[in-house]
Amino acid sequence: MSDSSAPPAARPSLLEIRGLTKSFGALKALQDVDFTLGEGEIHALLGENGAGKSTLIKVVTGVFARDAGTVRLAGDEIAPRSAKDAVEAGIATVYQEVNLLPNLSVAQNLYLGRQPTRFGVVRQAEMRRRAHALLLDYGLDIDVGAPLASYSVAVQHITAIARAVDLSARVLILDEPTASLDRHEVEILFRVMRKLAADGIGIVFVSHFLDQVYEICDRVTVLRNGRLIGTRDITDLPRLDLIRMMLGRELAETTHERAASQPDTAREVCVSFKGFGKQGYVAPFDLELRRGEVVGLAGLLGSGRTETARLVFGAERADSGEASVAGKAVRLNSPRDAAGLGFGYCPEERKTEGIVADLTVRENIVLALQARRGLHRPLSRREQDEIAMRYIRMLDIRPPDPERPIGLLSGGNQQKALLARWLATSPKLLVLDEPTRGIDVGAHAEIIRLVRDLCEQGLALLVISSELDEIVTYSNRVVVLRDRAHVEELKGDAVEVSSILAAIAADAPTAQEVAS
Amino acid sequence: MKASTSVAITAAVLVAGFALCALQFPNIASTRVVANLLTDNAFLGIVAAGMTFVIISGGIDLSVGSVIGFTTVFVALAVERWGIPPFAAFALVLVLCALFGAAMGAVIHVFDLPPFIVTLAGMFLARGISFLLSTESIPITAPIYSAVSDFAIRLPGGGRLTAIAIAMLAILVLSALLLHLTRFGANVYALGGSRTATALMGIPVGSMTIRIYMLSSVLAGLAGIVFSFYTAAGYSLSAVGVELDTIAAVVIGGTLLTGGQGSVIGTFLGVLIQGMIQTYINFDGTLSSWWTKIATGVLLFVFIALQQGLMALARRSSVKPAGVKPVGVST
Amino acid sequence: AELTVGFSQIGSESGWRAAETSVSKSEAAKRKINLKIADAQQKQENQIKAIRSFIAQNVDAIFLAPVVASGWDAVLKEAKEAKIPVVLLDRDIDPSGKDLYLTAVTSDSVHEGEVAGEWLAKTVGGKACNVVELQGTVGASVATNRKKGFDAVIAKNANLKVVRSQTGDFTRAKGKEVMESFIKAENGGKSICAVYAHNDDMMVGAIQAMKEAGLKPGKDILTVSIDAVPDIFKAISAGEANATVELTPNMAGPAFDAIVAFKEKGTVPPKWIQTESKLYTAADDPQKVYDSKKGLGY
Amino acid sequence: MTLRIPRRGLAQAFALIVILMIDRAVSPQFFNLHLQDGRLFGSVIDVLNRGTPVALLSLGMVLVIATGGIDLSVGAVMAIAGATAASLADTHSLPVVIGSALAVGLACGLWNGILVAVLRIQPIVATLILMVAGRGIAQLITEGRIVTFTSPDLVWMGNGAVLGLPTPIVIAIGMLLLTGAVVRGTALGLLIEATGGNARASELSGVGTRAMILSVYVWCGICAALAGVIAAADIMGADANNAGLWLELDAILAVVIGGTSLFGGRFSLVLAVAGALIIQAMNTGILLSGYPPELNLLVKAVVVLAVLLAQSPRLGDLSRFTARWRRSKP
Ligand SMILES: Nc1ncnc2c1ncn2[C@@H]1O[C@H](COP(=O)(O)OP(=O)(O)OP(=O)(O)O)[C@@H](O)[C@H]1O
Ligand SMILES: Nc1ncnc2c1ncn2[C@@H]1O[C@H](COP(=O)(O)OP(=O)(O)OP(=O)(O)O)[C@@H](O)[C@H]1O
Ligand SMILES: [Mg+2]
Ligand SMILES: [Mg+2]
Repeated sequence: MSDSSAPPAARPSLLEIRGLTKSFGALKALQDVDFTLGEGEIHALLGENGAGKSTLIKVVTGVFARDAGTVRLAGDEIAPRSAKDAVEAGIATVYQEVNLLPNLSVAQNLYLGRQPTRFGVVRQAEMRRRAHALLLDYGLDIDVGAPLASYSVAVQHITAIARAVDLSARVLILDEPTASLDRHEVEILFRVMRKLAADGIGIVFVSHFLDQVYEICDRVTVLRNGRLIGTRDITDLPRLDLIRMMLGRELAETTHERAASQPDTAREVCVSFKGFGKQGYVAPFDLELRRGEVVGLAGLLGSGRTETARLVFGAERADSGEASVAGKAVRLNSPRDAAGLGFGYCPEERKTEGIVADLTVRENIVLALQARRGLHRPLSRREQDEIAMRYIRMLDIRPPDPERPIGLLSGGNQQKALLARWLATSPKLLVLDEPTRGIDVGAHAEIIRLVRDLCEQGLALLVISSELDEIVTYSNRVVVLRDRAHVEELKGDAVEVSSILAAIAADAPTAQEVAS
Repeated sequence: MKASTSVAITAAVLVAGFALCALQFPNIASTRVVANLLTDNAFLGIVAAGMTFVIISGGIDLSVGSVIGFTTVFVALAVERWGIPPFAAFALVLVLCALFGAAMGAVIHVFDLPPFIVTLAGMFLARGISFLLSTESIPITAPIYSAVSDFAIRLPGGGRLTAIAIAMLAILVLSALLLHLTRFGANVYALGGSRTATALMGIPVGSMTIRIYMLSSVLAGLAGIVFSFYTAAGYSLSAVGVELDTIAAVVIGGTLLTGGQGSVIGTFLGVLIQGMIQTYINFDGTLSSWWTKIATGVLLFVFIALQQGLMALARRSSVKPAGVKPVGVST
Repeated sequence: AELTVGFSQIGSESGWRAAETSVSKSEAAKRKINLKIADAQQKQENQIKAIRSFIAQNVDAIFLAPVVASGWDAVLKEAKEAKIPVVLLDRDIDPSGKDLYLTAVTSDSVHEGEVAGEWLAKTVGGKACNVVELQGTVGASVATNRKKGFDAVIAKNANLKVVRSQTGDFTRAKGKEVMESFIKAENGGKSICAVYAHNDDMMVGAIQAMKEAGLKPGKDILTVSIDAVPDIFKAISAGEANATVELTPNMAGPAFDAIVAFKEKGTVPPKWIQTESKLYTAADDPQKVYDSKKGLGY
Repeated sequence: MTLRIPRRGLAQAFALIVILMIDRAVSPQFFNLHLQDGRLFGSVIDVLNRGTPVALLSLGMVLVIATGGIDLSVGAVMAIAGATAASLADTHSLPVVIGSALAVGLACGLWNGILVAVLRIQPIVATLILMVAGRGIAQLITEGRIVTFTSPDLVWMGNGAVLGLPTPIVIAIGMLLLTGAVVRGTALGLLIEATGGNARASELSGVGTRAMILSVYVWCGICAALAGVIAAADIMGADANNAGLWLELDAILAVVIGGTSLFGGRFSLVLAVAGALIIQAMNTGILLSGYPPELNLLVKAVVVLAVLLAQSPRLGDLSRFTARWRRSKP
């Protein structure tokens, strides 16, 4: 909890938004929204997927032109027409999709447009030194000269945050900064945020993790369907009320009970890997996936979870070991092979590896199914519509318009459509890398329920998540990774947050130690 | 893979090619041929430098050949018919080129149109204007022209490092500095990485676009001036098709057409590789028109395949660890 | 000692050019001269590069078929310094370079245009005649000159008038397309009395266009063009074309003779060896000419 | 980044109509039609007929561009196929002649496809190789001459008529329908668009992106070969030096005017063909206008810019803005 000596509402207001309205064609993304951010306040902006949070942010920073409304910064009306204007006015933003430049070095990304120069020449060494020091504050000790693309999403996200924070703005806006971070990084981020708030900077924080909201925020503002539902002090707002504000209905809290774990051996082995691995990528591992069973992969950033998933799906070719399906050895050299065997894979990097932005939601949903059926058996338009509508309803994708280009959907809804893409193929094995990233509380519960249902129908699941609670909730077994090797397998009652943490941190300092 | 590796590989391919050619025609390994290579490709090197910026930023500029043609005609007319002193004519034509490039950049940015087509229209326009100016080739007799073309640093072995070759080398060095060492250069790479992200990071994308195409057109104008020194004439049909040679040189030099990666040094190597191919064919001298074309294609393929192969080898030998380790985790 | 001659050829943009190249080769073979041909693919810069590389190879003489008139001074000066004689083929260059080459074996393309124009003026007599013109590539010096020569004759004959003039890029396909539109723009071709094409290839295309439009080329519409490639003789003998002005592909023959004489006896040839611009019509036994030209590599 | 209302086709149809109207203005008999030797005759027919090669090229090119590639070699492939057809025409039957020409086109496409999909060379350089060497190969076949033929069958391909329509037009329509059937009748279209839209994501969805890329280059080669045969049939000879020269730029232009992004993704066959017709309507208009040829390129530049600006989404925003502004006034 941040410093609460002054009642939050009494703080001098820094950013005042009145009557903000924005539509995209017929879709009203924001209607008459008011929002006030005080000095030194951390203010959560909440709402379901597609509620308009990101749109609000983009309108404020001038990425989208607003239709109506006023924005005042420290009393002066501002009307930025591009992100550049907003930065100059003192609003620094981390947008939801990591918007950095994968081809540039980490250091260039941090200092683009404001590199230290002498006689017009960028002082490379000085810039790298500063960048390195800056990232150390966030617990990253990396080669800042390497291209950003060579680092994981989490590192990219931290880089984006560090850049925004370092702009020394008056207002800092963070759109789901924690979606791909694990506890350790989140701790570090919160420490930084608290320090900034203490310096009087106002912070807008968007997140779907309510625990985090309760941990760090002073006030919350909730949007629903583009309308303002209300602004509350967090201390006066019980969790269930907050959820009701967001969803407009009650949420059956099912999220925190453990999956019934049957003895492993009772289930039929569906896919198994022996000595599977690739040099310099992931050490050889054995892994058995059974029908109806969820296996969780846990580990720190960079421990090799995504790499394991890519190997299992053939996106990276293994150079040792073998894979077998129902006891028969199979070839697994490409995603196409994997899809042919009935595997599915939702990658972690939604924008670059997941969606085909130009295509419609319908086309994105039927893509994998169509690829598997081959060219000669095209799905008729009617079949496509049927499939698309079935999953749009099942996963509550909004707006429920199958003909919308998927790139125009909100982040969480894109994630749901990707899940639908694989569900439509009725896979035998589904690999999910951070499946609930950016998904709102309501949908989160839905997806967890869905995962369970799928298992009941005999699907094998391999799930990667940075949220240990989530892993514990639905996993029958958890494989713990460290340094690109599978180090431990927990099953039955051993599947607990504390034992996973213990396995992860076997020879590393705990988060608290690093944070202190 | 690192940019320096790709440049090193291209350089290795060039040296190997040169050695093979010299083995067959020992005359090739002389300062004379090497100096000729620089002189003959001076204008190409200069436009290619500009094109490197454009391509790295994710665009393309098809108008450069026509801009060269326009420049030669304009300079020739200005000096010979309108009585403008040569240096004033150069300044004037460069200003015109800058305006032309800025206009293309502005259209691309403001109307969100593909650079390929906008600059294609620019190509028609510049060539069309040169036709209007004059369809005949106009010799330039100003004294500065013969003075410059007579100037050369004599190298041992009969080579002559001419003024225009020196000009190209200077421009390449300056371009390399601009691209690799300044904020402007970093922004060029940024644009090629992602326009949206660059805009969201607060870089003025519009003015960058305008400046990049301006730079390309100005360098094309400079190349045109160099071309006019090279031939001491202005001709509306000069440098037809040079845009493709330029793009090929840039791409062979390791610059990605999708933007975001590349270097001026690589481009220079690409220009030399193309020059090599032509020199080899000229030395051979037995080829009919069609075998010349086929041989050019085959050699181009051999160079690219070699480069690609070496690149794949280099990638294989340096498997990158993709992840990071948080502070405190020791190995 | 065998002579080595480097020939910087423009390219192979037309049948005529291909014939020039193949005739040069056979003429060289006749004289046991070692001929190195560099094809410039229509680019002056490539020609300059080729000449430089000939100098680097120390050839005995350089032949140059210049793609354009100006811009040769510097490189020809280099050749002169290296004491390599240069012979221009097929086209002349600017006066400023006059002392930089030994001799030029060329036809006069302005004169070719005049010959074509005079034939037309004579053939129509004093009747009013609307002429349509198929120009060569815009900016190509041959096109400019052939137009100039023809226009000079037109200016002297008030009854002749060029009503339409477009470029057909020296190609059959474009010649046909342009002629198609001329026919439509000129009242179904009824108001056209003659076609003048800067080369025979465009005329062959134009003849097809006229036939497809139901017109009779050579009768309803007179034709005159330049180059004398074999195919136009086929048309003349079929009565579908009327006249062509010859541009001989044998430029290299006289050039070799001049060089051999210069090298062996030091004979300095005249500055300009002009080739004949002969006019051919149906009266010249077109079938026989066709047969004689067929094998020359057109 | 604002929502773009799907206005596909509107801008192109508008541009085509405006250009045809301008043509009508410079040449009053533009829309006149009559039968000549069993063939329709008139400027409009010329536009269609002369537009055929570029239309055929654009049918292949649009698929290549949809995958995010580009094919610079189509002009050269036209020349090779034309040369092949012409040299076989007088000694072989029509099916053999056309079959071999198309086979040559297929081989060229396969070569390009392998360079791009398997060797992973950037499309523009990969196809540049065949652009340069291909014209040489064509000249090798004809030895630099114009190879003429008299085979009435092949001549019919260029100059004949079916129900009054010139054969090339009929062939182009047939190819449009065939390509449409192949691409939209199977899942090919969707998979090509996915590949072009995001190759990595498609690969991870199990799409055989290599096969997609390979197949579009092959198809592009075949279309180019057919265009080459028609161009040769048209002048009853194969002109290896000039057939298809610079037509690759026209084909790319047609595709872009047809609204397909050079970055790949969504494509439209019909609009690409419409783009080819827009270009040809402009060219024919220039020829009919009687302006001196020095002006051709200037006119072309202005028209191309105007057509593109008319399509610009930004301009759409502007016009919507002014419309709203006008409505808001009493
Ligand atoms: N550029 C755009 N064009 C059209 N519609 C858009 C655009 N951007 C967003 N939308 C629509 O506006 C609505 C609000 O989206 P927004 O991205 O603001 O949601 P969000 O609250 O950030 O959701 P999430 O939690 O999933 O990120 C959505 O219905 C979305 O489809
Ligand atoms: N061959 C590859 N091609 C493209 N991307 C890759 C490749 N290998 C790894 N990556 C990406 O590099 C990143 C490396 O991830 P990292 O090593 O941090 O894996 P992780 O253990 O899954 O960590 P986390 O999921 O917490 O980010 C991943 O985001 C992955 O998508
Ligand atoms: Mg959002
Ligand atoms: Mg991961």
